[in-house]
Amino acid sequence: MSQNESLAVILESSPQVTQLRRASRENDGFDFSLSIEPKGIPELARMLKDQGFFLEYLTAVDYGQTMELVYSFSKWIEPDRVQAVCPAWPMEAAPSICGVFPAANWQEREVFDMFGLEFKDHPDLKRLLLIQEEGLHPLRKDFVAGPQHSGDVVETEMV
Amino acid sequence: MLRKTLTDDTFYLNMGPQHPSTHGVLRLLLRLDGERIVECEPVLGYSHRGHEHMAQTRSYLRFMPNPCRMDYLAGLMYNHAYCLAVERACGIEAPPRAQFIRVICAELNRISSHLLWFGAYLLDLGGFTPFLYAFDDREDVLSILGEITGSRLTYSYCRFGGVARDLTPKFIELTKAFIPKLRVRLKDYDTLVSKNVIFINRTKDVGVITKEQARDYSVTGPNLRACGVPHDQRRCEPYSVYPEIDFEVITADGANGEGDCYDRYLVRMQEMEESLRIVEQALQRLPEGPIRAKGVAQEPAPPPGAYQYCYESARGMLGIYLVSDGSRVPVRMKWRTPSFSNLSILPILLPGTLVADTVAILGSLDLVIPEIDR
Amino acid sequence: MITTLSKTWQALLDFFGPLALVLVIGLVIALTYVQINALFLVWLERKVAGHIQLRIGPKEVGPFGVLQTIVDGVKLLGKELITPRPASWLLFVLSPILVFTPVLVPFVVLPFGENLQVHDLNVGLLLIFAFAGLNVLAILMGGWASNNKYALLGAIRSVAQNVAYEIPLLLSAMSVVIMANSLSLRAIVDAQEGLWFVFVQPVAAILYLVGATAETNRAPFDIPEAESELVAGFHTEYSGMRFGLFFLAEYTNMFIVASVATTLFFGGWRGPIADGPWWFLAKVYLLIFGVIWVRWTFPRLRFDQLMNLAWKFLIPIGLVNLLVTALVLKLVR
Amino acid sequence: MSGLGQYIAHLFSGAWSLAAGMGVTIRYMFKPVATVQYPRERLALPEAFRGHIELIPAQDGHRCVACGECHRTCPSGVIKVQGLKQQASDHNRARYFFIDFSRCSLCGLCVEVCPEKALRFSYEYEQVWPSRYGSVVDLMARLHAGGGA
Repeated sequence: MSQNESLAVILESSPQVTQLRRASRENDGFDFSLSIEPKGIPELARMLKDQGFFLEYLTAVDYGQTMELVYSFSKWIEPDRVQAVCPAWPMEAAPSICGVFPAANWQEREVFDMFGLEFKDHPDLKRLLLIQEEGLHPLRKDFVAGPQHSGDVVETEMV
Repeated sequence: MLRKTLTDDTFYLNMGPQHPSTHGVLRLLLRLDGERIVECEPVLGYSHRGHEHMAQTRSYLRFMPNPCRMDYLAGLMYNHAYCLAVERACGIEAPPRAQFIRVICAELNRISSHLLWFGAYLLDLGGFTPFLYAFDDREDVLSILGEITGSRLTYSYCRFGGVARDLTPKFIELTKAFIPKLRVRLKDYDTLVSKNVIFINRTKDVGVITKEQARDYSVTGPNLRACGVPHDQRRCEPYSVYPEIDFEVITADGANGEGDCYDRYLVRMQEMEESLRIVEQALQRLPEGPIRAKGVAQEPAPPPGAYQYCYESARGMLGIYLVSDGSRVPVRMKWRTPSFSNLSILPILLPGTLVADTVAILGSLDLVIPEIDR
Repeated sequence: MITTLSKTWQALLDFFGPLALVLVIGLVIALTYVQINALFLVWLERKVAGHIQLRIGPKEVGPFGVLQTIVDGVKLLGKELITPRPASWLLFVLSPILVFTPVLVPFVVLPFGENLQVHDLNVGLLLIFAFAGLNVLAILMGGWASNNKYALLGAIRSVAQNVAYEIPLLLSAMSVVIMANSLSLRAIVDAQEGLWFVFVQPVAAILYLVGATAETNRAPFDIPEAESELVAGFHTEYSGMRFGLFFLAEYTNMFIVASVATTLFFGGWRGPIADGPWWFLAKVYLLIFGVIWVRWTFPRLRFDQLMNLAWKFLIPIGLVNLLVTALVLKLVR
Repeated sequence: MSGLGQYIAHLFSGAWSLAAGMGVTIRYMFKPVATVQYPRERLALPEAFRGHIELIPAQDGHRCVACGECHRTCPSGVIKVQGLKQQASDHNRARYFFIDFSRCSLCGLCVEVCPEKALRFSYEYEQVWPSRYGSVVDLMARLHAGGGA
């Protein structure tokens, strides 16, 4: 897959990529998995967009002590899938890539909603799905779903 | 941003959460200037049940009924995708007969999902009758699938490494009878709706999505194919037995890569015919053999690592990102559902259109709201 | 007993005069006919819609579900009349009454049969169109008064629609009136002695039917009460018999529009063999079946397309038709 | 074609499409009815139909040994089963078996996971109870009362 090779070369050359791992799409599902510094993400996103990639999804994973952000980019016709993983929780907030991919707007709001991870200069970072309650981040490992989270009365502000 | 005080003479209209044409519990906060829409902000979360939280606290087997409840129109596809993802993580391979059965049922499920979309879309545009015809056809598909899965919407029919029950001769006979019947019906729908001048005026050049917008908002599925991009997961990243089945990816011949409501409608109608062809070929090529792989633990525990699986559901690309630490309960299971990004394009499609167009555009995107809120 | 009856009848006769009594009795009969006909029409629509959609329609109450509408009416009577607090109470209550009453007046001039006409006004057609214009006012009042954004949108839409479709209606009726050179419905029916006007004036007939479907807010022009966009349009907030009045008014309107179409274009009570009111009713119910059939086939037009259809399409054709008829009549006479 | 010609052509093609649409609906009007009049006629249930879970009647009542496998695997945690032993040496036999059908999602994992194959799907879909607590059904009582269809 010569096209894949050229992509590998570009990925190595980009400054922020700290470690690039090639994976096979048959048993892992993605071609390249690279770990990256949070501040390098917008630059990577812009570079991938020029290559014709689109943002499949953006999510976070909580491993108890640390949390990491996972970005997945793929192409339309010949799907090389690039997965960018960057450490999130103890580090400072990751910059938002809404400027490059508007699709990330809601996905970042959902990650903020479920994990409490902030995103720098996001146009309107507020909860996407859940009610406005401090500290309610259900997908965190330290979250315990008590009875008070099921079916209590909620006043949403009327417009 | 939207809640600033009203200086000009626009007024807010809450379309939803209870509204006849939002297909599920979605609230569109519209700012209207008379009939014209100035701004639109979808408000989500009304049917959020925390599927991903449940995935983190339950073993793979106990999470089996959940995927069908995420997208209740394409329940079997979600179940199929979930089993394929776990099989890829554990390195299991379903026997060929089971793979063919799964593909037949998934394509029948795609037809029933498109039929319901067709009926509901016409109902939104004011045509009451096609809704009943579409449901009559869909009833046949549901009774066919009910023959072997036992239920009509929430199937949980696939198991890790195979399927729960083998095809019965009655199932094959019913499917063979259903295929020509639906082809005749699709021709009737063609004359009744596709060529109807009122329908064409209501949907032509309404809610136009360009290729760049589709890429920016990562729109997938029939909405993307209506912009002329032949992106179909079954063809770009073939999985299961799709490489052996010959079918084409339907794209509307949208003028220079722009898909409007009418193109999206045409793409889905032709996709139904394509699915019929797939079911026909799969039925002919159905091999004999076992329907469950041997030696598969009921409670799988995939080796530690991160796995990703992409599947073509009725509404677009369904991605499952699985992080496992070797135990029977996943660390994280992210469901990338197509309607989430398909809806995110709405706020840029609506400004400038009329209220009646909102319903047309929303219907043409074929959204299922529980899939967005998860 | 009979003598007292005839004495009171005599006293009434010379006090009011014969014409007034005939009018009163005629109206009472027309009123009862309207009620029965509205109930029948509702049942007919649900049965036809059912069979078009591969289902049966009302079947449980009475033979073939005939009593279904009566039972529905009783249910509606039983329902509570909810008035939303922010609604301006007087207009909200007045609107259904104002929608229903003007619908009864045109029955005075409708020629059901040779001598089955309450009173033959020489400006019969004018009376019908005058009262047809009234119900738009009532709909606006109802929609606006219920202080609900959807109802407001529905009301404004119905005003624009009725204004836009009143003109093609009048233009097509005018070309018929020139041919029969009289506004009285009986004269129009007499003028169609040999040849029905639908063959002489096909364009005007189609124009009239399209305008009439739009006038009674029937699909594909049911923009004011578009269920899928405006929840229920102008009668969103109405419940109980108030909604029932809106509902019955719509069906009676449909009956009037169909009967005016038969008198103008399909030769009233004249039939190939024996003339009589049965021909009139047969034609009316055939037209109504056509309107029902159209409703269950087509999607709804968008609001601005509806306006374009009227202003840029129906009205120019109506004017041209009127001119051509006038020219031809000038040459012929 | 000139503007007017196109205008007329569009008019006729539009009118023709409307007429064709009406042709379809009138044809469907005379087609047989597709609906089933539910209380009077009933659909034949497929053989694999998943009704409410019930115990399989065996020679001395049922085969359940109260191992609790179904209790552990049920995603909504609605199964409560308890066994009883006359003496220590006897096999364990279930004495109480409750399922809360208001929260049961009929996924069938319990039927599949049961080592003794003691559960099955019934063909009943019309179960309704006056209160939410009525939905906690004692399968033993249903078994002795002759079980479902």
